Amino acid sequence: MSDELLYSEPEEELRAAVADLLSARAPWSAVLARTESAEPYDADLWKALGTGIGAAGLLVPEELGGAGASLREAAVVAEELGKAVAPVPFLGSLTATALLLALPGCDAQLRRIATGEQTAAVAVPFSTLPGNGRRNTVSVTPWPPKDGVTDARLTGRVTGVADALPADVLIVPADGSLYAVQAVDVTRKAVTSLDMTRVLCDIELEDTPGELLAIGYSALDEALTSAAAVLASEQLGLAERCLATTVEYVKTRHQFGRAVGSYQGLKHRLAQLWVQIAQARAVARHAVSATGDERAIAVAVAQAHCSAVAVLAAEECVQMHGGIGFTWEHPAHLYLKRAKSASLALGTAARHRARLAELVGLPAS
Amino acid sequence: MSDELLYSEPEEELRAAVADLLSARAPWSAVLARTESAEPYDADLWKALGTGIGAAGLLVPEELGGAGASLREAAVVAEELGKAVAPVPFLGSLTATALLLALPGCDAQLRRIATGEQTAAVAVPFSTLPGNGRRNTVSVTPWPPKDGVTDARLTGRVTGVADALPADVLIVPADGSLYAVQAVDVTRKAVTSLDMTRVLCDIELEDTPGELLAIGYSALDEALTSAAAVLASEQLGLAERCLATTVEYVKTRHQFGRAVGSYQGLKHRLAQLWVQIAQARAVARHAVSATGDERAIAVAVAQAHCSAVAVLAAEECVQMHGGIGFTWEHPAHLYLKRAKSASLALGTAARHRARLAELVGLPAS
Amino acid sequence: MPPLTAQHVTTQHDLENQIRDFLAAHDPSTVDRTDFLRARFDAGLAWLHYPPGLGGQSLSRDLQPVVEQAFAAAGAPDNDPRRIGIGLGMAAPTILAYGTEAQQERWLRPLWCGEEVWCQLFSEPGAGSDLAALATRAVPDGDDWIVTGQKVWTSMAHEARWAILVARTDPDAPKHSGLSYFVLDMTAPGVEVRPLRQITGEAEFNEVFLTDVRVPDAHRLGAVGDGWRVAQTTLMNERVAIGGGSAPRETGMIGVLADTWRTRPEVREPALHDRLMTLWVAAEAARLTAMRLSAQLAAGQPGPEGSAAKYAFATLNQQLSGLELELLGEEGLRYDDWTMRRPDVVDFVGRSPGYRYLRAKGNSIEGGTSEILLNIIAERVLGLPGEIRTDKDVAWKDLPR
Amino acid sequence: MPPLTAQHVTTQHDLENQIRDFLAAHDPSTVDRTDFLRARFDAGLAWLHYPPGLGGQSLSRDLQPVVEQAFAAAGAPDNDPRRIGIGLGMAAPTILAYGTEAQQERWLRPLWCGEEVWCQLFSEPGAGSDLAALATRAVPDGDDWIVTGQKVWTSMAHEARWAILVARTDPDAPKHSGLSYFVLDMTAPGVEVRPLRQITGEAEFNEVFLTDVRVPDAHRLGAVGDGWRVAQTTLMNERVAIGGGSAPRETGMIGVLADTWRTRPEVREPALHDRLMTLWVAAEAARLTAMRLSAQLAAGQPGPEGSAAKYAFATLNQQLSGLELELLGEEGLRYDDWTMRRPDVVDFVGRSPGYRYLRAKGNSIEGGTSEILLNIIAERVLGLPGEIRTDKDVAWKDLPR
Repeated sequence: MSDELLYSEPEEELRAAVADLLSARAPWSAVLARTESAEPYDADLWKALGTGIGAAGLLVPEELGGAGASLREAAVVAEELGKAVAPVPFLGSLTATALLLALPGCDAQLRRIATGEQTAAVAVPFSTLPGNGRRNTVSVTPWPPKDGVTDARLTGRVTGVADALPADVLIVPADGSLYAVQAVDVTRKAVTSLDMTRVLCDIELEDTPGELLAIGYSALDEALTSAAAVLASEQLGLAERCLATTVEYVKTRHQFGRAVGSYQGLKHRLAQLWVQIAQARAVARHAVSATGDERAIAVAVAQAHCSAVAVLAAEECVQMHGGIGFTWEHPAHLYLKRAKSASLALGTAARHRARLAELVGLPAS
Repeated sequence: MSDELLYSEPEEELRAAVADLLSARAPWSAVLARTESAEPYDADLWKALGTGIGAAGLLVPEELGGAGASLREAAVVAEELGKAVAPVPFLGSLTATALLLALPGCDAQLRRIATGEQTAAVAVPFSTLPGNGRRNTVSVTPWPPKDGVTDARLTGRVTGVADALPADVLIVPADGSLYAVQAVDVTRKAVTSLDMTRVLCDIELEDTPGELLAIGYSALDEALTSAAAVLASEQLGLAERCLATTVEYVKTRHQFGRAVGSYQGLKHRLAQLWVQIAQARAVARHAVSATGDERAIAVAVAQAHCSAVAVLAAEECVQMHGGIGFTWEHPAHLYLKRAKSASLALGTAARHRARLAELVGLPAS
Repeated sequence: MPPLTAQHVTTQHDLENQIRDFLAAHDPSTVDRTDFLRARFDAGLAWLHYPPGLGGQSLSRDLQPVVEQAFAAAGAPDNDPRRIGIGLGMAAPTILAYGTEAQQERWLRPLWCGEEVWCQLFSEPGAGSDLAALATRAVPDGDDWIVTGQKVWTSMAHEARWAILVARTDPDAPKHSGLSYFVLDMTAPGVEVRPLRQITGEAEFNEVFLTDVRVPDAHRLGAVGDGWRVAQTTLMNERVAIGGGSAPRETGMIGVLADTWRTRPEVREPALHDRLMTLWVAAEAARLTAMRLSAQLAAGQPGPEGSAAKYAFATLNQQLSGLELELLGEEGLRYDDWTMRRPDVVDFVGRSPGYRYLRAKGNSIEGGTSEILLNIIAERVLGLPGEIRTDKDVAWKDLPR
Repeated sequence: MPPLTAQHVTTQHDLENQIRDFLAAHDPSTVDRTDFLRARFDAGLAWLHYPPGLGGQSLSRDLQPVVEQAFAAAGAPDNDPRRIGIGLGMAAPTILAYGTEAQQERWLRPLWCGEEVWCQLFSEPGAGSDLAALATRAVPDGDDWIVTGQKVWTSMAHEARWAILVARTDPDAPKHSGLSYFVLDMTAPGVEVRPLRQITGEAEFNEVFLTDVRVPDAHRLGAVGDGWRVAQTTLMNERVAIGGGSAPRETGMIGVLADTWRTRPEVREPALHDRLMTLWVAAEAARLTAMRLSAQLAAGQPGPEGSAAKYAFATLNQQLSGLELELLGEEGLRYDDWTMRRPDVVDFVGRSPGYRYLRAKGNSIEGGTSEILLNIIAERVLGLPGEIRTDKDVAWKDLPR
C-alpha cells in the first residue's frame, strides 16, 4: 500500500505538462487581472488544459475519447491548479464526469466532455458535505417520474454553485433524482465570491426542461466524495506554493542587517508548516487511492487535514510577507481567499471530523 | 471596577509575609524530599502559615478570631503557595471555611479553625465541578433527618479528596445534606497522586457518627465556586514561577556559543507565555472580586483560562530546561504534576467552558 | 479611570467653573464650529496637559475626561478625533517635545482644531519593522533640504496638509545616527500620493512618492542626525489605542460571533462549540487584562505591556473572524464587494464576515508586527538577550538589503 | 517494503537455500542460543549488508526481512535487538565505517550476538543539543589516553560492556576540531555508573562519571581530532527508529485514547470530541507520512525527513496523553507508582495515563530536541539561513559557558 502514496512516472509527466502550461498561461498577475474582468473563468486556458492536455477527459474511458485515468492523475492536475489558483472549472468538470461515469447511458455526454465540446457541472452548493447533498431546493413535474418518461420540468434555485458559470450542461439533483439540464435554459447569476478565482453562481430554474439521468443520490454522494478527495490535492498544491513563495521571500528580505529567514521564530514556524505539508501530501495521495470502506475514511482525513494546512500556509504567507503580503498587488491574497474558501467547500474540516467519527466508531457522546 | 484587578497594599504585605515564610521553610528541595516521606503534608509549615500568618482564619470574622478578610487575600496566599507548590492544606481548609461561614451555627467550629486548633476539609472528590457536587456516595441513617435530631450515622465512600489527610474535621455531603464528621472516625487511605505535593485520599465511612450541619447543597456549590476562584490564583502563581525559573535558565544556559534565551524561537514562546500569564492575573483577580451573577461567570472564565496557562507554563518549563527538566532532581516536574492535576481539579477547563456557555447564553446546539 | 486625588478634586471644581464660563461665552448652538474649537483651544481647554498658550493648562491627563464629558453634555462640537488621530496622537506630542516655539505656535492650534490633517511618512517598502534602515534621502541645499524617496502605509496622506517625515541625511553614518526628522508640506511640488489597495479590495492607505521635494530647514524637528530619537517619541504614542482601555464584555469581533451563534441557531456546529467558548474566554481575558492595564497605567506612559495587548488583539481577531467563516459555511463563500474604495473610517468588525476575516490579517502587521511585539516583550519585559546584531555600527550604505 | 528487483529475486532464492542448509545443520530446537547466533554470524546470515567475514554478504539491506522472516518462521532464537539497540544501530555502523580490521573482528561478532552490550557516552550536562561543546577530556599518556569527565542520558550503561565515547583531545582547537572518538571499556577502573531518575519516578538512563579512565590508543576510532566526523556516522543512525516505518491505524498513544473513548462511554466529554478527532486525524496523517517516507527511503539513508517524523511523534504523544488525563478527570489525579525502578524496556504507551503523560515529555527532548529538529528542517530542507554563529572558529576553551 505504501507505494500508492508516491507519484508514478506518468503522473510526474502529467504534472510537468500542466505546470508548463500554467506557468506560460496563468501567471498570478494574469489570474489577478482576470478577477476584475467580465470573464472570471479563463476559457482559453481551460481549452488548453481540458483538451490540449486532456484534463477534461481524464476519467473518461479511452473508448469514449478520454484518458481512462483515475483520481490519482486528476489529483496531480489539481495540485498544479492549486499552486496557480488557476481560474478553470476543472474540479466542477471532474465532479460531473465522476457522476456521469457512475450513471447508465451517459456515454454520449462523456464523449462530449472528453472532446471538449461541452463542459458539465453538478448543481449543488459548493459547501455541500458529501453524503449531505439531499437538501432539496428544486422540484420536478411530473412527480413521481413516470415509467419510461425521461423528460421533466424543473423549478427551483440552487445557490453558490462552483464552476457552473462556464458549464454547458448542469446535472441537477431534484426530488431524489438526477436530471441533465442545458445551461442556456437556466438563469445563472455570478456571486461576488470570497475566492475570486473560482466564482460561484446562483442558479434559477423555472419550468426548465430536464432529462432524467438516474433515480437516487448514491452516485452523487460518491462523486462528491471524489471531488473532496481531489480538492485535498488542490489544497496541498496551494499550501506548497505558499510555503515556497514565503521561503523565497524570507531568504531575500533583510531586516536589521539579516535575512528575516534567519530568525528562529520564523524558521520554526516554516519548518512546522513543512511538516504539515509533508503530511498533507501523504493523506492527499491516500485519499485518491483508497477504495472500499477505506475510501470514505481516507477522504474525511484528507479534507480535515488539508483544509487546515492550506489555510495555515496562506495565512503564514500573508504574515511573513509583512506589509506587501497585505496588498492587492501581491499574490498572497489570492492564495488566502482560495484556501479559506476551499476549507469551506465540500464540507468544513469540522464536519469531516464529525463524519469520520461515525466511520471509525468514535461517537461524540 | 478596574481597581479590583490590582493588588492593594495590605494584599502585597500579606504576600510578602507568605513568600518569606515559604522561601525559608519550603524551598523546592525540601518539598521534593517530603514527597518521599511518610508525611506528605508539612504540619509545621501549615502551622506557621495557618496560625502564624493567619492564613487558616483569613475568611473567619474578627470576632471569631479570624482576619475577616475576603477571597482576594486568600488568592494572594494561594499565588505564593502555587509558586512554591507547598504541601499545606490551605485550599481544602479555605473551602471548608467558606462553607461553614455560609451555614448557621458554626461559630465554634470557625473559631477552632482560626486558632489552628482544628483543620477542616470538605469530603468531595477534588475533581468535582462546582454545582456538580451532587453525586451521592454516602448514605445516612436515620433518613430523612428528623426534626431536631442532628446526629446521624453515615456509610459510604468518597474518593480522591484533597487536603483531607491532615484534617481533623470533614464536612461530608450525604443524601442531600451536609454533616460534620470527626476525621478519626473514618478510614482515610492516601492515594498515590499525580501531584505528590497535594496527596489525595479515599475516605471510607462505616456507620460513622455525623452532625447535621445543613440541609441542601447550595452552600456547598458556593464554597466550591470560591475554591475554584482561589485555585485560579494558585495556578497563576505556579505559572509565574515556571516562567521566572525558565527565563532565568535560558539566560544562563549556553548552546552554540549563545545563551539559549537569545534564540527567537524560545523568545517568542516565552513572550506568548508572558502574555497569557498577564491575562491570567487579570482573570484570577476578577474571579475573587466578582459578586452576584457575575461571580459564576468570572470563576468559570478564570478556571478555563488559568488551568491551560499553568499547564502550558509547566510544560514549557520542562521543555526549555532540556534534559535537566526531565529529571527528578529539578523542580520542573513538581510544577508539571501540580499544574496538570490542578487543571483536572474542581472541573476541567472544558467543563468550565460548558458551564460558562450556559451562563452567557451560548448553547452548544 | 482611577479615583481622583484631593488635588484633582479641587482642580475639577475649578475646571467645571471654567467650562461653565466658557460655554456661557460661546454658545455651541450658535457659534461656528471652527470658531468654537479655536476659542476652546485658546482658553486652555483643549488638551489639559499641554502648556498654557498651546491649548492646555499643564494639568494631569486624568482630568481630560472631565472636560470632554462636560463639552459633550453641552452638545459642543468636537474636533472629530478619528479623522485627525495621527496629528493628535503622534505629531502633536513630538512637536511639543522637540518643536521650537515658532513651530509649536504654527502647527498645534490648527492641528487640534482639525483644520489641518496630518499624516506620517515613516515606513518604506524596504524598511518595515526595521524602520531605521529607511532609504529616503534628504540632501541639504541652502536653507532647504531636497527630499527624495518612497513611503508606504500612509493613512490620510490624500487628505493631509502636513506630514511628519524621517529621512536619511547621512548615508555614511550607522543607520540609527544618519536620520533627521522633518515636517513636510503635503501640498509641495514633488509629492505624489497614490492609493495602496489592500486584500480587502479597498485602500485605507497610500504610497507617497517624494521627488525632489523642498523642505525648509525651519521645518526640521530636533537636531540633524537626531531623527531616530525624535521618532521614538512619535512611536511611543502609536501602540496605545489598539487593544487597551475599558470596553464592555463582548465588544468587537467576539460580540459579532456570539451574536451570530445566539441569533442564528442553524449555524451552530456543536463540534465547534468548545472552540467558540475557548475564544470567548480568550476575549474576556484580553478585555480584563486591558482594563487592568488601564488601571495600572492610568497616569503613566504606555509601556511594553501595550505590546501584549496589541498582540493578543490581533491573534484573537484573526481566530474569531476565521471561525465566523467556518460557522457560516456556504455564506462564508461570498463576499460583499471587491470594488476599489477609499473608506472614510475603518471598522475592523464592520461590513461582512469575509471582510472581517481579511481585514484582521492586517492587525498583526500594521503598527508593529506580532513578531516585533513578541521581541519587545521578550527583551524589555523578560530581559532576554537581543539577537546578535551586525547592523548597528556599519555605515548604512554598506548594509545588506 | 519496495518491490524486489529481478536481481533481488535471484538472490532471494539463493538466500532461502542458504538458510535451509543452515537450519539443517543447526537445529534451533537443540543448538544453544549463543552457539546458534555465532554460527549464523559466521555464515554471513546476520546483517546481510555487512561484508563477508563480518556477519554479512555485502547484499542489499532490502533483503534483510527475507532472512529475519525465515529464521523467525523456523523458531530460531534472535539476538534480542531491543536490548542491544545501541550496539546494532550506532556502534556497529561506526565501527564498520572507521574501525581497523582488528577492531572490527574483536567487536562486531559479540555485539551482534548480544554477548556484549554497548552504550553511548556522548551527551554531557553542559553539552546537550550543542554536542560539540562537550568537556570530557582525553589526555595522551604513553599508548593510552586518560579520560575524565561526566556523561549523561546513557541508557544501558549499567549493563554495558563497551561504550562509544567522544572526548576532547585538544581544548585549544575550535570546538568541532578538538574531539576524538574512542571505544571505552565500561569495566575499567574509574568508570562509575549512577542511575538518573526521571520525572516518571523511574530511571531509564544513567549518569556516567569518568575519573582517570585509561583507554588504549588502539581503541580509538578514526584519527585524533576527527571525532566530530566519526560521531556524525553514529548520529545519522540515531533518529531512524522513532516515528518511521509502517504501523497499523491507531497504533501507539492514539490507540490507547481511542480505546478509552470507545470502551468507556462515561469519560466521553462531548466538548472534547472535536479535539479527539483532530488528534485522530493528526495521528493518521503522521502514520501515512511515515509510510510514505518508508516507501521513499526504502533503500536509502535516513534524511532530514526523519526529523519531521520524530517531531510529529513527540508533539502528538504529548497532546494525546494530555487529553487522556483530561478525559479521565478524577482518575487522572492518580498515579500508579513513584517507586524508583530500573525498567527493562521502555513502553511509551504502557503503565498508566499519568506515566504516559509524563514520559511523553521526554519525547521532545531525547534524541534531538524538537527545537533542533525544526532547525534541521528549516536549514537542510527549506534552505533557510543558519543562525549567526560565533562559536565555530574560537578555541573551545574560550567559549562562553
